[in-house]
Amino acid sequence: MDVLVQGVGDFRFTEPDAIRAWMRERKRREFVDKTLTAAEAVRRFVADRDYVSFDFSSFTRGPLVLIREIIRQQRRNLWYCAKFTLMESTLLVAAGCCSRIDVGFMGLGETLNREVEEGRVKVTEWTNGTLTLRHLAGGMGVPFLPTRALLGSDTLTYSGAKVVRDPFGGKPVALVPALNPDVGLIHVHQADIYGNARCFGPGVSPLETAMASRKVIISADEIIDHDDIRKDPGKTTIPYYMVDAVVYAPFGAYPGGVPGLYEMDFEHFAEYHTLERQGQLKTYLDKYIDSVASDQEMLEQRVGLARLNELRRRATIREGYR
Amino acid sequence: MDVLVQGVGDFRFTEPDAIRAWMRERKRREFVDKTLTAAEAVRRFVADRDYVSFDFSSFTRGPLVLIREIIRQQRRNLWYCAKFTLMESTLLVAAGCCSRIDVGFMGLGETLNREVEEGRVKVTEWTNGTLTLRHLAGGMGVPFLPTRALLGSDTLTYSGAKVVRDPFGGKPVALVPALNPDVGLIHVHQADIYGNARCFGPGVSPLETAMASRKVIISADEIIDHDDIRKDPGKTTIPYYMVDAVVYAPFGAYPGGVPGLYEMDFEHFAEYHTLERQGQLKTYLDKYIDSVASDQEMLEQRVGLARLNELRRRATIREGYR
Amino acid sequence: MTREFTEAEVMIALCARLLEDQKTAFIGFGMPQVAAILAQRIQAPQLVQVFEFGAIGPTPLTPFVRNTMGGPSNCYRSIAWTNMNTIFAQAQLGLIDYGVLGATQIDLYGNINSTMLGADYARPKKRFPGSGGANEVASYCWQTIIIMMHERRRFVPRVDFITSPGYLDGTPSARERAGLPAGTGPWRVVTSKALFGFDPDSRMMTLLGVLQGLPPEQVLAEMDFKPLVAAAVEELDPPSAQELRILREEIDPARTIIGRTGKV
Amino acid sequence: MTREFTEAEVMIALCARLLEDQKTAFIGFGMPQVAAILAQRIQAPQLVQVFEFGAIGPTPLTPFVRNTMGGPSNCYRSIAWTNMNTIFAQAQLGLIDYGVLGATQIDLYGNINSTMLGADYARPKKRFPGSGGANEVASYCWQTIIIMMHERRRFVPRVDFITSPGYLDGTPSARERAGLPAGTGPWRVVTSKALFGFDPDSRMMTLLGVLQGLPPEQVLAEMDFKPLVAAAVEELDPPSAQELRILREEIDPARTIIGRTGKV
Repeated sequence: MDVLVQGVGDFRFTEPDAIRAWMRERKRREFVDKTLTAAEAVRRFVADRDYVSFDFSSFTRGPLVLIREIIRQQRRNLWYCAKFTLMESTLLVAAGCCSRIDVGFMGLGETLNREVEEGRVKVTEWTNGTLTLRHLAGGMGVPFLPTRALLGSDTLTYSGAKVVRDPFGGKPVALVPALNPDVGLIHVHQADIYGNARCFGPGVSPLETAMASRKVIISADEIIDHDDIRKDPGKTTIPYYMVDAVVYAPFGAYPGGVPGLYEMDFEHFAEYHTLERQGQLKTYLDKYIDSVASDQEMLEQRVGLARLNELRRRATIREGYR
Repeated sequence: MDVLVQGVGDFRFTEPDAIRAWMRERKRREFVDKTLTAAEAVRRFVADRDYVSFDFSSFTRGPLVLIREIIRQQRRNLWYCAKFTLMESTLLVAAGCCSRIDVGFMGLGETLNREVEEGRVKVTEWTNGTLTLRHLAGGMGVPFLPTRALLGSDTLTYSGAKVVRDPFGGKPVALVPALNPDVGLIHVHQADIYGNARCFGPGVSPLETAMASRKVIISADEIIDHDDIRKDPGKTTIPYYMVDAVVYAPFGAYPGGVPGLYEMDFEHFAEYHTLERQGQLKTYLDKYIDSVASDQEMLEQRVGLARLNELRRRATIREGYR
Repeated sequence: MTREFTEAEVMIALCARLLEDQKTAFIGFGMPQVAAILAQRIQAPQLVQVFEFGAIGPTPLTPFVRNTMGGPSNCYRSIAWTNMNTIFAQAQLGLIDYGVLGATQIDLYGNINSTMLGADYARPKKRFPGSGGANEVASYCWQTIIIMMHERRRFVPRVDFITSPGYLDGTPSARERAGLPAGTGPWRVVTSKALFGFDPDSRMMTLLGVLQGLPPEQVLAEMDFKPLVAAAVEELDPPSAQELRILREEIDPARTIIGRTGKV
Repeated sequence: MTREFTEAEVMIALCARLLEDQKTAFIGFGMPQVAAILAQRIQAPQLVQVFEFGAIGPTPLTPFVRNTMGGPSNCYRSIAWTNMNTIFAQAQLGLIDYGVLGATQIDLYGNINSTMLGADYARPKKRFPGSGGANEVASYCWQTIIIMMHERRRFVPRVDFITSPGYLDGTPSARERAGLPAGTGPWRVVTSKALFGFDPDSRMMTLLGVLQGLPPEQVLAEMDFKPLVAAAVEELDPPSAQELRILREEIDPARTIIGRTGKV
């Protein structure tokens, strides 16, 4: 296959047969209770140097509970997929957990920009769309997918994509390599104990992330009966056999919201942004993560029931989210 | 791009830029009432020599009402995509409407096999999966998609696929060309007058077929308020701007069933199979299509309200289908 | 003891016994559907069936409805309803353990023909409906089981057309060289008289078992090639009273599938 | 008559006026969101907004919630909720008319930089968050509108990094030769002082209009390259009383977006 143009960025790629072997051996077909605490799930399924993917955003249905636990357990040298990220990539870097980023959108604020300028974090350029397409390729079990994005741009030059001539129509087309993260982190509205999971509302790529990832941790605002899954199979976003751990995590997306359940906490984001601008993220990390033993303790002692109730109260739009 | 192996089958392929130009000019973004009778919809949107795709199957949620109308209006030389077909490809050939078939599964019964043996119908070999993947490619606006099916088989040899070496992992992989049918025929549970459509239950490829096709005719068992669509956007299968015509067609999938609404008519299929085996399909076509002016007349005079009510009564499983 | 049963009942029972509980299985149209339901009723209640139209993990209602493919009884109490591209993607990714298929013709290396007979593709002596989803199932699933009537014309040295790949020409790594997923291929062939596997080195079809009371020579005589024969050929129990009761009373009382072909 | 307004209000109003009713528009984060809502409130009630996280056709609730991206007010009364791969596929297929983007730096040929400043990629003088979905929007949508602060450092002869493609080096069919969809590219650049298009032959940015009361020379002086100038440069109405009322009272009373930057 003649390659017309080739990006120079470092990228993760694992040959589909190696991924297949993993999926055969490690993804359990048994119906077993996979509920774990966030601490246990991260201990067992997130290792130093893992490539980590996160679904949706810090503002909406993001698995912030799992990000906080990764920081608490001081994972190191993670390669993070910033495909639609606003806050959690910054937290991971500020906490010293992450040394490489695949850039779709790196996040708001200057912290990360400085880390890249000063060479402490290595980046490879992609786009939100092509990183998401790479998850689709990884989840389909094919080595690449074609796209007409990237072409002509410097983003292409510093990515890992390759441009070839389409053998059917003859025009140049970009190929992006399959991405199979070591860990996929996905927050959902509801899951059963086996890992069958439901998200409501639009999404970035919950299913693609679950399919592509070697290890999948689901955090769920609600645990539902397995029987409920079987009564309405059209609502299942992710089937259980892709899932390794189910973490029961009410307000797991906090300070982001979960549509139909609770709104995001604007005051919290304002506090975060102020500290971020002042270079005081250590204060933030200490207050909300390191000084508390768990997310539950954080929600209870740092946020408080009154605020949590208020965030639930604000979630008045429920149409379509059940 | 070095092609290692190349199928010799004839295939439809249109360069993505030509499809883009069509989508720009012909797919209406306006909210206009697109309801038409089946007769009007077929008159305006199905032409001789069109490439026609059909979603799901003759047994379940198939647009049989539209197939019957195509036969009634005597379209000629259609190229039919038999991606999961059981009965309607046979009817189209027996009625003289169809002269080419892309074979996923050609259909039950001997009629079609004989037509191919005797050279009256030309075929190209594919599989259910690769034809469906070709719709996905066509609907994504890319010229091809990769797959690890077809490889090593004679199906590949007589298809239009090409095998190339994956430039990332180095192994051979098959590329299937995008397919953009001239006409996509899709039966749905519900649609609004603009073409926003909902299907419940599993499906073959309703969305991919709607995206890929130049002209899309939806037949719907129920017409619903536009407002209902906006109250539950997670249920929308197909957005209106892909749709050219909406045909209100209660029992439009008959003799197939629509999950949650009515069961398939086993007695009708038995009659069909008997006539097919006896080489008497002209009798069938005459009785159910040519001797009646419309599907409504067929349902009333050839099937009867008692039978229709009975088929509704048998559809007792409704969980998940609303 | 004499017990009467049809060839279809033999094939279905032999196939059902191969399906382990709590595994995923890509189930083809017709006899494989009935075999999967029988397995669920006996030793594999949590067998996760998947269908090419996207249903995952149903517990199909019985009596089995002939020709049902996507209807409510077929998809009853699934764990997810998806679509064809999604489910084939999962199979391609390596998530589906078994594939269960019917076929018209098979050869020494497990290649399957469901397309045409004759030497010239352009002038088929006999045409069939084509691959359906069989090519994907045979390409992607870890262990493919093929259900076949045991007739000489169906077991040929070389199929006229490879619709779905077996071990191709039988040379080492032939599938892998073609680009097919590593470690896959036909695993068992279930017939109305016998059970076959494939030799791990030569990739040749190998007789593993024969139905109780049938001499192996009689089974081999009804094949147009000579398979290998296992060192110890197992004697296969005929359909048990339990299997027959479930098939006849619960799953297919109308005998639309189990009634096929004559008595054994 | 004097009327005070912010630079953000100018950009938002100028952009909103460009959006025709009953067209599809890919809407980026921040100012484009507010412009699209304003357009819906004035001349384009059935503008079909699409977002990269997959919402199609919402009528966002106001007051506008800053940073909302996928939440219920943002996705209110959509016609469909999909996901990122599906919505970018639709844009790639040619179904999306407008793309509306913000940018950090732009050049004579409409190339957009939101990645980094400096001559050496490995040692950026200044790093930005990267493409987000902008590269896709600029590649796929039929007519891309870019919203920019009118500052000299943002309008450069050649961007340091092409995050999202404009007309590349400006040579004939440069986009098509790269493989980008035919007939696409930057259509309008909306700034706090002016409106630009692109010359169909040379592909150079072309001054089409200036805000009422500003001399064109002043606008051009605040750019680091010389764009073409249309034969008749239009005088652009400042934000109208209606536009300002809707922006300030209905859409963004907290002034989180419209309050940005000083008064004009």
